[in-house]
Parts: sequence; structure tokens; C-alpha cells
Amino acid sequence: MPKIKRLLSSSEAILEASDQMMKRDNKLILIGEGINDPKGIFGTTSNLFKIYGKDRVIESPISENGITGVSIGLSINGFKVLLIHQRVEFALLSLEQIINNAAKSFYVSNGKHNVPIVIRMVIGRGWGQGPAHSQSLETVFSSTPGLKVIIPSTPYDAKGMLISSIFDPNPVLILEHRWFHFVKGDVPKRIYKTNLKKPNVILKGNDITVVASSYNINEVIFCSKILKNFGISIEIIDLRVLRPLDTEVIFKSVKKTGRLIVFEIGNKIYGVGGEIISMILEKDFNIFKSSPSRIGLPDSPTPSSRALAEKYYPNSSDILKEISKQLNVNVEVQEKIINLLLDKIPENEIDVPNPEFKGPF
Amino acid sequence: MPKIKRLLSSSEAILEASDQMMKRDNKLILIGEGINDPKGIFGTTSNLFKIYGKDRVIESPISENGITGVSIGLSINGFKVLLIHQRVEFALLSLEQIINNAAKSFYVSNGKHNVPIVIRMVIGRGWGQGPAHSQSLETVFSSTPGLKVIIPSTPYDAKGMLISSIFDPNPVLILEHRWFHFVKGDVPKRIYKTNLKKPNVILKGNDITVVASSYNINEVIFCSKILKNFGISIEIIDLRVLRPLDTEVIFKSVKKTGRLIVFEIGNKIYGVGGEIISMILEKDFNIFKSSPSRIGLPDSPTPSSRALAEKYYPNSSDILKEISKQLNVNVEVQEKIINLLLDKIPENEIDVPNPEFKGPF
Amino acid sequence: MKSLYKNLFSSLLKLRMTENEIAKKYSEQEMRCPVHLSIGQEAAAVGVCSNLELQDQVYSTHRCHSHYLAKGGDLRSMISELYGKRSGCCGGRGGSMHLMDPSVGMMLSLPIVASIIPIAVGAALSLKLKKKKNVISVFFGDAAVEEGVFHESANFASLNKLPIVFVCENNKYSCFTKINERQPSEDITRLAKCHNISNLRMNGNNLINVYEKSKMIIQQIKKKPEPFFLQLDTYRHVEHCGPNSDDNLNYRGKSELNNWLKDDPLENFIKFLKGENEYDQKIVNEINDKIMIEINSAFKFAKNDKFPNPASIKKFVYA
Amino acid sequence: MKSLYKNLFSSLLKLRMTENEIAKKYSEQEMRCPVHLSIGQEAAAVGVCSNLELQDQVYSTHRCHSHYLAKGGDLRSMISELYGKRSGCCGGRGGSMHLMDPSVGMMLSLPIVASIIPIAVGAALSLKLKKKKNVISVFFGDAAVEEGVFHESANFASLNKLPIVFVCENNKYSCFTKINERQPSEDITRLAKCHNISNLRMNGNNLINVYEKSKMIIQQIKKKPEPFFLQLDTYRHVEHCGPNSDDNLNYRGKSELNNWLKDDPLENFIKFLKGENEYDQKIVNEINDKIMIEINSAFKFAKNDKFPNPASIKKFVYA
Ligand SMILES: Cc1ncc(C[n+]2csc(CCOP(=O)(O)OP(=O)(O)O)c2C)c(N)n1
Ligand SMILES: Cc1ncc(C[n+]2csc(CCOP(=O)(O)OP(=O)(O)O)c2C)c(N)n1
Ligand SMILES: [Mg+2]
Ligand SMILES: [Mg+2]
Repeated sequence: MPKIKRLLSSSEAILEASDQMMKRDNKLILIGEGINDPKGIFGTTSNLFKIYGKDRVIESPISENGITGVSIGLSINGFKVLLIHQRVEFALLSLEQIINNAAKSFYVSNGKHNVPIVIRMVIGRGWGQGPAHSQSLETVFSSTPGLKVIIPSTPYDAKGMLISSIFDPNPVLILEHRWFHFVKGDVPKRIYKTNLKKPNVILKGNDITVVASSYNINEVIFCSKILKNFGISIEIIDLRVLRPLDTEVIFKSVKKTGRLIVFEIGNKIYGVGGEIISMILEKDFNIFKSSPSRIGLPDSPTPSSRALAEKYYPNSSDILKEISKQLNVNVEVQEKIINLLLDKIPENEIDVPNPEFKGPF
Repeated sequence: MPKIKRLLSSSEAILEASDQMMKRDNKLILIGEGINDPKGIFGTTSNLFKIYGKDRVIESPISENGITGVSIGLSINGFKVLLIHQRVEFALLSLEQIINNAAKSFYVSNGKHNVPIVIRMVIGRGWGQGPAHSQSLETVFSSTPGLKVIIPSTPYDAKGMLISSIFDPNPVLILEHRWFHFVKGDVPKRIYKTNLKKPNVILKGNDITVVASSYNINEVIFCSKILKNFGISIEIIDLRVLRPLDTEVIFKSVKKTGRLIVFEIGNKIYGVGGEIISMILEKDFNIFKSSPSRIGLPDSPTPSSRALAEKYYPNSSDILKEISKQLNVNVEVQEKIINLLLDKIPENEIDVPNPEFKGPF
Repeated sequence: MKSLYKNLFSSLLKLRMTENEIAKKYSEQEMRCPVHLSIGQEAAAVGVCSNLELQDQVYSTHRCHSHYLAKGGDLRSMISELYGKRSGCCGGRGGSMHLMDPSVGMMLSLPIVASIIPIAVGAALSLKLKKKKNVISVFFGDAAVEEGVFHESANFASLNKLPIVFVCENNKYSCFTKINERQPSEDITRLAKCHNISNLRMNGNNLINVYEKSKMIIQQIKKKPEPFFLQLDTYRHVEHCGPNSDDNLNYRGKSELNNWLKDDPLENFIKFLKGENEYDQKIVNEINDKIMIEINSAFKFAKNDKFPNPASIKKFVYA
Repeated sequence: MKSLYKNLFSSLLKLRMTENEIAKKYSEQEMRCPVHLSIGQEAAAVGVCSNLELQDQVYSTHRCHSHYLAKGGDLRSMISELYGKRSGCCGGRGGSMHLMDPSVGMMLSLPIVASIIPIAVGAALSLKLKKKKNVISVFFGDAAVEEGVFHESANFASLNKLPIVFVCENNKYSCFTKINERQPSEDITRLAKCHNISNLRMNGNNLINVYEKSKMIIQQIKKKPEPFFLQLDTYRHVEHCGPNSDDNLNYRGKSELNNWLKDDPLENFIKFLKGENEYDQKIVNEINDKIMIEINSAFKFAKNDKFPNPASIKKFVYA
């Protein structure tokens, strides 16, 4: 990442990317429920319709399946479409269009119809949203050939990957964690692309590889700082691209560290971790020095109450525990690590991402 | 399995189970598109409406999402519902109901509303059905906590597992491979249950464990017979239950053989195999003597043409190759195995399950 | 004051006062879940539900407080649920968008727009199959009819002559988006007619009218099962989600806003009572006090209630 | 024979003869994919598509042979597709339910009921955005309107005044199930009215009428973009899927069957031509011969065509 200091939140970065791409390409259409309202999808579409008109920034009826089909129709007729859902769950209503038509038209048509549609979908977390507003569903989307599925983690990628998605001739689904919207980071002003091909090493280390994505990255970075005090160096990989899944970067890292933790945004069971571990194992049966671990949501729906949410979402202490286990850290040191963690952990409610954020969402 | 000789095809077994359960429980309702028509969902619902009336065997409008909600409404009001889709793809239209409501109502209601609904969904294969009529989508369904997902392989289980599903207080999704409908086997006349909990060892062996499901089991059995001639003994496990996934039976088997192949009905990438392998590895890091393999559909939609379908679907020779690889079978023997295979392979078109079957359907 | 009027008034006031209290306490940030208040729309819930028997069922959406209370749902369990506490009607698992109290026929509320509608139709089918003379009411907003599943449900209900009232509370907005940006006409009954479903559109802020009309409708359905579609035009007084006014954002026209805020179901009903010479300040005060006590006690209870045991997360995933 | 009549007749006959040939050869089991024949329903495709220009687009369903041919789709590519061959319009990847020939505006056919409808609406939106004076026609059956997405699409098209003709070929059946078991009325235009969409219901087996009416409709749309819904009542002569009659199964009433089989679009058109004194046996013979040659050549081509290269399975998964 270039060394510039232009701090934007991810949602600001998304807005900027959308704005610049709308300006650049008059064949780009935005569509979604609430995109022209005063909240503008958490600020990511604010006022765009004032600049580009309601013909190009289309406020939609509450008809997810319909507008997904409409977007596909536009996109096989020379347009690019950015379709936006305030919660990923709303896209469940349109899976037939996504899985059968967006994903397969290029294939079935023997290369005649590609479907350049980008679907942004927000994963809810916190403030008691409850079971139908806080799923991530990444394997539901990632299991279909023909789709690309990405999950950015930094404002830099929020912009760069959205731009790449819009340039991409394929259907690209973007999973945006609600708390990731608040994350701030350096974002260049220009139009730039971030590749949609592979994970990204964001911290070099030697002892163990931790793969995470989206908001979870922050928890892992937090852990890495604590572990540094104990001479443990972890390599952090930002997964970023769930489909097509290219594990080469992870493989190289594990080749060095011999150890792997996959920290899931979604459920552990039938999550992304199993696929990553199996792929690595297929490439090199002897690569692991210790049993690779997966950390993910437990096998239950998301409860609303913060008392339950606190135990539902795995966090830095779960990561530290797995790392200690794999590295055989002795009990005394383990205790010290946990104590340091408890010292440093922000005095934050579990159901909000940072003190700036006040509900409702 | 008891030693009786009452040969039924799986579709006959399903019809018998449905009939017996309809008779036994007047709170059981069948619903689906075409269930009362002369073809009766490949013979699995034939004439039931004549016995039980159109109030209990409900022919439905072409509204998958609607009737799934209707079925949930019935099922939280004292009924049991067996909902049937002629192709699993049609259920994509109802995923919001399945994933948010069927799967989660028991949880959200703190145990007040359980949803005893069974959804039978047919996986198409062969006769050029093309990309939107031949998916299996098992991970799409299996990734949601609160659902049970099963995929029977024998007529015995077709009946027993359907009966268990109807008795089960949870939402159960049944994936039925189209070719599995034709498979014949022993089926007792009485009402009996087959557990919905775990896989089933269907052939004991020592050298390698092969996990497969549904129609694929036949390919593996075929292989086992060939391999016997070469002193190779494989243990075959019928997976049967995709969620909740209990890998204990597989674990025990691999503990013995040290080797594992998972043969998928669906895609290899983001399939069931990755989850199984990771679970086993978590239980015992040193369990594998060789790199476990996954055989599944390639990462593309299903092409219609039989010339493409032939290469698209993995078959017995792919299994034999993987087994040879893992067991380090020498090249000469490998050649002999393949020759024997080619000798024995039925003179069958690739796109039909057996010579009795003539398209279209 | 006639006992009918007293009941209607009590029910209406209870909804209003409860939600006002929620609004007041929301900024304490102890109710940590989204809340969609029905302030201004209460006549729909009270008018319809006052005609329902215990065995008649109600199904609702994200905006379910009013239906829950009007159907007789337990107040403490509701407030506890908002506080994410153990005695909440969902044990804290659902939050404000999943309110239910099956013991009084308040069966289910769901936050995905229109998702509840086919389920309510299934409930109506269960009545038909059981040959019960009850009725189902399903409440939803003006945006729900834009979801295809509304039509699938309406077609199914019409085809099978099911005993269900579809109650569409048209508050003109889906979040900030006005109905005329989403549909070609604000007359939503057209979407009932097309499925051959009897229907009626009326002002939904006049409690006594809503009560009288829905009484007829429900009686009729109980005599001869058939779906009915009732469009109640109404207005939301506060923001879509949350306790505050958001009219500083100017998404609702000034004159529209003024006209509709004036057309307040509570004031309307008081005016009606006065016109009928049925308004009795003393009784009103008594009702008010009684409700206040109940509300205070519910909030106190909820605040003192324990959080659910974290170990219970894995409970009730499977039956 | 007027050239209009000659064209209409040729088009109609070509559809009929092509599908008859498919039916005849299907039992050879070389066309190994499901086929949904339009025999008996061809006047809809010909009547509407004969009014379309090259830049006007057509979208269709599982029953797409007729629309593909009527819009001018290449016959060889179609037959090759049925044979699963390399020169098939989808390279053998789609089979009979995905026919397309974008070069003539036959854009897409999809086998999931109603799935094509919102895509066609999106295409109509693209015309509006490009300010093109063209029109989209989307064909679907009487069951498609039972899918919620039909309504979502109709609402969207109405709201945005999009240039699209929804052509509903009502053959009364979804597979074996009659429309009155699925909907409360066979007048499907009610589902257009409710979305404020202009509409017309007519017999769909009278080619000249369908042609004349759709001509007016399409001209009108090109002048003033707005959706239109055209219900064409018609009948399928053979089984839902496959080449044979299945009337031995008795799912269609005898008198219904007889009446409708008599109401055959081809015979009707011949009768019409004769009535107008426009029938010329010599020209008809010529047309017949020409089509037969074309068909024979197409089948021959398809049979001799190579299968796609198995290695191409992984091609075109991503662009
Ligand atoms: C399928 C789906 N799409 C979008 C949303 C987001 N959403 C929540 S409430 C709401 C507004 C619904 O409007 P209406 O049905 O009129 O009810 P109101 O809020 O006005 O009572 C929307 C769009 C959702 N919950 N579900
Ligand atoms: C969503 C969906 N549900 C069910 C089917 C199975 N199916 C294929 S064709 C068909 C009949 C559709 O009837 P109609 O729309 O009237 O068209 P027709 O076949 O009569 O031309 C059905 C139900 C499907 N393809 N897609
Ligand atoms: Mg509203
Ligand atoms: Mg039809």
C-alpha cells in the first residue's frame, strides 16, 4: 500500500469509488432500496442521484428478486450495474437469479452473454439485530462457479476492489461487514484497482499464519501486537477473495510457518476454513507442523441479546488460545498473554464496533 | 440391513413411505407442483390424492416461495408437511423462507415454535438437462444451522429416512438424486425408521476409506469389486447426513485405514469434502497416511451436451486413479485395473442411469 | 363510558404510552436492538385485534409492537425482550422485530419484508383443514406488496378460500421512500382485486370506523371463509427505525406531514368520544394511571431481569 | 398471395414443420435433452415477432423453439443445439431450453419458470436509458404469473414506463395441471390491470388477428413507451415435454381437447387465406418444399456436426 495520509472510512471510500466510476462510465447504473434516501446505504450512496440523476441512480421497489433480474437484463445489454442490499439476507430472495442466471449466462451462452453486475451486500453485526439481519452466508454465495465473491477489509481495498469489480466483466458479489464501514485508513484519491484474485499478506511473521477477513482482521492485528511482547510473530493474511479461491499466498505462508488458523466471519462448520485447509493439504501433505485450526461462529443462529452475542462472536482471546495451543506456549506465558489482553481490550460494549458508534444502526 | 427379499426401487420406496405415513398420521399434509398429476413426481406421489383427498395432498400453484411459507405456517400450527420440488433448483426461490424461518423459528422463539417440515428436492442428472436443472446445491443448504439435510442412497434408506424425517420435529431437507430413483433394493413393508444422525459403513475394508453418497455409491461399489481382484479392500461409507454432520463413523474408519477419499455429488470446491477432511484432521492430526482426496464436479456449470457431460461427471475410473495414487499402486497393476474396468463398464450412454431408462422426463 | 369504548380507549392508550416510554428510555442505550414504533398507526392494530378471539391468530412484521399488545401479548415479556433479557418473549433471542406470544394467538413476527405473509396463509389453511371457525390476521406495510411473495400468498389464499384478513397499513413510506416512487398507484386494493379478493380501503386513523368495518369483515369470514384485504391509510409519527423524529431530513412534504400528524388516532378517538358524550375525564385518568403503573412495572421488571445464560446459545437449535 | 401473407404463412409453416421433424426424429434418441414443443401455439410467436425489427428483442422460456424461429434465429444452430453439437447456438451447453441468437435479437431463454421476465424488463430499461425506440417482447406461459417475480417485474415496468410487451401464452396447463387448479380465474389480464398496465386478452390461434393487434400494440409502444400485457389463449397439441401425445392420460377433458385441437393456427390461417382468396396452392407447395429442404439440411448438418471438445468444459466460466 502506498504511503499517503488521506484517512477515509470504508464507507467514505465506497462512496468515492462509486462517484468516480459513475463519472467515468456513463454506462454504470446504481440500483437498490434506499439508495437515494437521506441515509444513502450507510453513507455509501449519499447524494449520488443528485449528481447523476434518478435514471442512473435508481431507487427501487422492495422487490429483490425482480431488481436482480432487471440488473442482469441491463448488464447483458451494454450496461454495468451496481446493485446494493442493506443486508445480505435480502439477497436470499434473489438467489435463483444470482445462481442460475448471473453465474451461468456466460457459460450457457458459450461466451455470448457476460454479466457485468456487482452486488454489494451488507453483513449486519451488533445492536441486537437478531438472526435474520446478521448472517454472512459466504459459502452460500461462494459455492457457485461463475460468481466472484469478495470481502474487503480495509478502506483501501473497499475502494480498489469495488473499482475492480465494476471493471470486471463477471458478476461480482461484495460482502461488506457493517463494522468494516467504520474502519479508517489511507485511501488515494485517484481511481485505482485492487486485484480480485488473491489474498494479501498484511503482516509478515514466522511462527504461525492467521487467515482472516473483513472486520476480524482488526482482532487479529490486536493479537499480533500483544504476542510481539512475547516474541511470537504471526503472519496475517487478509483473505479478501472467497471465489475463485486462490490459496497460493496462504500456501506459501504456511510453507514458512507450518501452522495455520482460519478465522471465519461466518459459521465454522461448512465455512471457508475447511476449503482452505483441504486445498493446502492437497498441495502438500506434510506442510502442517500442528493441526490447523478454524475459528468461526458456533453452529446456531445469531441471538439478539448482547449477553448472548458476547459469547456468540469469537474474539481476540479465542485467537490467542488457538495460537498458544498450536505453538505449545506454556501455561504461565499463556496467563500473561491473557492478562495483557484484558488490560488492553477497549472498554467497549460487545455489540458496537467502537465508541463513536451509537445505535440504532 | 435385514435380509429380506422385497425388491423396490427408491421411488417405489418413497411412495410407500408417504402412503403409510399419510395413513398413520392425519396431520400429515403433502404439497407440491405436480404431485397430483399422472406422473406424480416420478411416481413418488402417484394416486395419493385419490386415497387421502385433495385437502391433504395439495396441488400447488407455481409459487415455490409462497408454498414454503404456507408449509411453515401449517407446521407451526400442528401439522406436518412434506413439500416436494421436482428439481432442487426450484427451491432456490424459497431460500429466504428456508434459511430464515424454517431453520430459525425454533431458536428465535426460544423453543416455542418448532417447524416439522420435510422438503424433498430432486437433483437432476443426465439427458441434457443443462445448467439450471442439474445442480445439487448441498452446501447451500447444509451451511445453515437449524436445518437437517440428508441424501439417501438406497431404497431401504429412501423409505426409512423419509419416515424418520416425517417423525422428526425439525425442518429436514432431502436431496434425491434423479438416478437414485431407479436403484432397486430390499425394502421391508412395515413402517421403520433409519436414523438421521450419521453415515453408514456399507462395505468393510482395510486399505482406504471412500465416503460417497446417493447415486455415486454405485460407482464406488463397482470399483470395490474390481479392486478385490487385486487384493485391495476399500471401506465404503454412505454419507447420508450432511447436516448436522457427524464424522465419528468416518473418523473411526480412517483411524483404521489411514486413508480417505470423499466422492462428492456436487462441486469439489466448497463442497462437503473439505468440511469432512477438516473435522477429521481436527480430531487427530496424525490420522492420515497419505493426502486425503476429494473427487467432485469441476468448477463450472453443468453443460447439456452428453459429449461434455461425459467428462464433467467423475466416475469409477477417477476413483480408481485416486485410490491407486494414495495406495502407491504400481503402474503395471494400475493398467490392469483400468483394463478390467473398461471390460466391465456397462455399455451405457453417459447421460442415462441404466438401459431401462429412456428420456425425456 | 360504554365498556366497548373503554376497552378500545384503554387498548389504544396502552400502545401509545408504551411506545412513548420506549422512545423516552431508548437513549439510555439499554434497549440494544432496532425498534420500529407504531406511534400514529395504532388504530389499525386496536381496531382489528379488538374483534379477535383468543383462538384467532395474528402475524406481523418488524413493526409489531402494536399488534403484539393489541392482541393481548404480555407487556413484561415484550419490554424484557427489548432489553435482551431472559424473560423476554423470545428469551432475548429475537429483539423487537420478532415479538410473539403464542399463548394469546400472537404467533409470529418477522423482520424480512413480506416474509410473514405466506406463513399466515399457511395458518389460515390450518384452520380450514381443522374445520375451525377462526380467522387469521396478518399485518404488513405498503412495501410488503412489492415483494412477489405477497402475490403468491394472495393467489393461494384466494384459490383455497382461506379465512384470513390481509391488513395493509399504508403509511406511505418504506423507510424514507414514498409509495409513489415504488408503485404506480397508492390504491393498494387493486392488488387484492386482481386475485379476486374482496377488499376495502379506508382511513386507518379513525379507530371506531376501523373497529366497525373489521368487525363486519371478520364476522363475514367466520361465516363464510374467504380472504379479505383491508387497506388502512395511516401515518408514522416518528422515524422508521428508532425513537426520534427525523422530519428535519425533509423527506416528507410539509403539508402532508401537518395534515397527517393532525389526523392522530388517539386525538381522533377522544374527539369521537366527546362527540358521543362518552368522554369521562375521571375514567380516562384512571385508565391512564393504571396503564402507567403497568408500564412502569414492566420496565422495572425488565431492567431487573437477568440476562439469558450465555451457555444457552446452543439451546433450541434443534428440537 | 400478398407478401405479408406469404411471410406469415412461411413463418408459421416453418415452425410447424420444424417441430414435426423434431418430434419424428426424437425417438432416435440423438437429441438428448428435454424438448417442449409449441405445436398448436405457433400463432403467438409468429403474430408478435413478425412485427419486430431486428433491434427489437425477444426473451423466452423453456418453450422457446417458436420464438427463436419466429424472431429469425438460425435453424441449423438450433438443431445442432438439440443434438448437443459444437455449432449449436449455445455450443451444446444449453440444450433446447436455452435457445438464443443475439445476432437477430433473440436474446435469452431460461427454463426456470418466470425467471426470464425481470431480465426482459431490464432489457426494456436499457432501451429507455439508451433512448432507443425499440421494444422488448417477453413470452411466458400461464403458470409464470403465479411466480412472485412476475409481479415484481410488472410493477417495475409500469412504474418506469418501459417499452415491453408481456406475451402470456395461456395454454391452460402447467404440465398436467389446469389453470383453474392454480388460479382463481383464467382471465390473466387482471394481473396486468392491477399494475396499471394496458392489456388485451384474445384467442391466440388466429394468426392474422394476433398479428394485427400486436402490430398496433408495438407501434403504440414505440410511439409512447409503456408496458403492455397480451394474453393469448391457445393450446398445446402434444405433451408438455417430449414429442408424443399424452392424451391417453385423460388430464384434458375430451370436449375441451376436441374444440381446441380443431382451433389449429395453421388450419385457421389457411382457412383465412382461402376466405380472402389469397390461397395459392402452387406458392404453398413452393414454400413447403423450400422449408423442407432447409429443415433436412439443418438436421443433416446437425447430425454431421462435431460434438464440442470435452476440454472446453472449463471455458467461459469466467469472462
Ligand atoms: C426483504 C427485505 N428487504 C428490505 C428490508 C429492509 N426494510 C426493513 S423495514 C423496510 C420498510 C418496509 O416498509 P413497509 O412495508 O411499508 O413497512 P413500514 O416500515 O412502513 O411499517 C425495509 C425496506 C427488509 N427487512 N426485508
Ligand atoms: C420455478 C420453477 N418451478 C417449476 C418448474 C417446472 N416446470 C417446468 S415447465 C412448467 C410448466 C410451466 O407452465 P406454463 O408457464 O404455463 O408454460 P407451458 O409449459 O404451459 O408453456 C413447470 C412447472 C420450473 N421449471 N421452474
Ligand atoms: Mg410503510
Ligand atoms: Mg401453460
